Amino acid sequence: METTTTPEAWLRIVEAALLAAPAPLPVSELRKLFDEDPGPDLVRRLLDELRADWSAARRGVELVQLASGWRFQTRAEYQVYLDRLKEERPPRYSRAVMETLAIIAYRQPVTRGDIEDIRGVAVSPNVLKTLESRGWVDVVGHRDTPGRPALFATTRRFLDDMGLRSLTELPALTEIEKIMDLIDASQTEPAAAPAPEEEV
Amino acid sequence: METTTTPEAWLRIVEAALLAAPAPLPVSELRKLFDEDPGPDLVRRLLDELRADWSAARRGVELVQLASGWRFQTRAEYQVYLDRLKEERPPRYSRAVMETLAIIAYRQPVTRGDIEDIRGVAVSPNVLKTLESRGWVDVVGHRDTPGRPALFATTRRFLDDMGLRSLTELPALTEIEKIMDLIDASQTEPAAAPAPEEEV
Amino acid sequence: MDMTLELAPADTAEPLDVLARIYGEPLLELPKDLYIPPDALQVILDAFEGPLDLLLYLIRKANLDVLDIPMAPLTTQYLEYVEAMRATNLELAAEYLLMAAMLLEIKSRMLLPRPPRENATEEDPRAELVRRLLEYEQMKLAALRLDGLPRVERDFEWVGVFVAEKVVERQPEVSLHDLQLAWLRIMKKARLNQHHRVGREQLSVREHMTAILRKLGDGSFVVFDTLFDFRLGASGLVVSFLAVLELVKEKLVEVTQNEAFAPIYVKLADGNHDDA
Repeated sequence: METTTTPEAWLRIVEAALLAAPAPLPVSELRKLFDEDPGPDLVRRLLDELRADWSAARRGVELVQLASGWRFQTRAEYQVYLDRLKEERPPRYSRAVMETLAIIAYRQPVTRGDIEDIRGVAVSPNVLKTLESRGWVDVVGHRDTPGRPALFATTRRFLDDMGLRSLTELPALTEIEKIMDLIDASQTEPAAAPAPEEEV
Repeated sequence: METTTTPEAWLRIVEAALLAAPAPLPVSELRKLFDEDPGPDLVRRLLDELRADWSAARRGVELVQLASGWRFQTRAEYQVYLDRLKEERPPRYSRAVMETLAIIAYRQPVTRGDIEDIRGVAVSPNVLKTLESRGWVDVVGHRDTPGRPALFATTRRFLDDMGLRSLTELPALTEIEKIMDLIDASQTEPAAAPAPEEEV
Repeated sequence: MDMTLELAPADTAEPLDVLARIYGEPLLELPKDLYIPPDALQVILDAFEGPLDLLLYLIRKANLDVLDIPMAPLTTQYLEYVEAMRATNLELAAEYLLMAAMLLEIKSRMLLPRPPRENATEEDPRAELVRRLLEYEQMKLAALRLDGLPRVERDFEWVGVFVAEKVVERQPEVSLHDLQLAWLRIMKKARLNQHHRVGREQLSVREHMTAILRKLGDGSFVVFDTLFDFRLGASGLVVSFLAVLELVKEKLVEVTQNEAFAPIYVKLADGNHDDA
């Protein structure tokens, strides 16, 4: 590489410089790499070639041109994988979101009013928006009652994300209720009267 | 890429992760990239393949295995070019610093007193501070003697920065015998007869 | 061992023969013994890492048998030297003085007559100094080799490409267990625990209700028969049918038939569709 530096060798040098650079490198900076200044055009040709190479190899990293220069960066579609290496604890949904999701999953289709009846508190629009933007819940119709409230149901995506083939694979409520009974029994509370309006 | 991910696609994902990682990635970390844990062996095979690919392409960047995992780095013969983009030279360490580092590396864990015994001079606090702030040396405990002196050892970062996988890869210590020929010769003389001509 | 044992100070920029100047005259050679002319002191102290380092140099370069240094002149020199050093660098002077004292001690012990038969058991007084010199020598060489290893930022660079991140907040992960816990909480709170009737079958009715609502999503009439997937088998068809009945009961869909045996049409209850 010392004396006769071929175009291929220069390509490798520019590539190494860009891969190791902590910030985008402008063409003016890349020209400094060379023994003799090749001028901006040759550098640009090398950059174009390099970009095409990396693109053709379908790698997870691409060469891009930004206002402040050129840099290698990961492709957006790889983010989902790279995120898995992040140390930070995954965020968690609030109790309200989780309970609303549970109610929609087990009682669908339900209106916001239904959810509020079950939870005993008002449902903030943000809660439903969170679940809708996640793609887990959507409006499948409107109940034919005054105000024509929207009916919420879970989506195919929800099942996919949960690893379920169908809603019937959701954990059976009867099991949960058995646990509940045990808890209640241990608390020696008299079994509460069934809420009369609850009918499926 | 979502549903059927081919080995080639995984290769690209591992590659992207390694190219983008701010620190060496151990196999255990790389396993997290996958939808389902592929176990360590498959990941190692991918790494070997990736290393061979990059090596065969004769790029300015190579995949190396270090103490704390795998990482891409530029090849040493490209440094002469990359240095041209640098604003400042990397620090050059004094003999005091390098000798102290060697003693810590080869004799760890050692106290400051141990280092002073070997070098025959006081160790300036700046020397240890330099090594600690570079992240090459840290305190791993205290010797249970009066004053409870701190015990210094080298860090993983030291091995990474030196391109080593473990302390066993440190250059072997030279067996030094020849230089002491004179002394040896005098020692093999009959010791009982002190040279009478010696002046005091 | 093909390695040359270059023991001269590794980072002395100048060649050794212009190591120092005394009274304007260059100091062409390093001292033959441990005496350091006071004027050259600073330079020599900078060049050597201490008395051990200087001693090693003398062994190698000046071919001096350190164990045969004339001790009386040395002592005199050192006393002068320490006197000269008092003002400037007492700590370093102390180290050189300690070394001189050690050499003197060795010398004196060598001169002591020893009982003829006890040579074997008595340790050579030089052994300790030799051991220290050897160890320091070894570490000096190790330092050189360590310095020769390719090192990040000096000999190579880490690769770290930019991670292109869409500004999307990271989505929380939810497991079925989370869902189950959420439901448990609701029931505990709402005292709904007596409802044993919610089972798998009814859930599947709910699932079909949602599926049918989706099929009717555009608000148009759909032929009743097409709502059923015959691959589901008898029980599946029954569940689908129950779902339609449930939807009718909840006034979510309208079912129409113009005359007996004519096709049955189902559509969302009035205006009950997305106006997309």
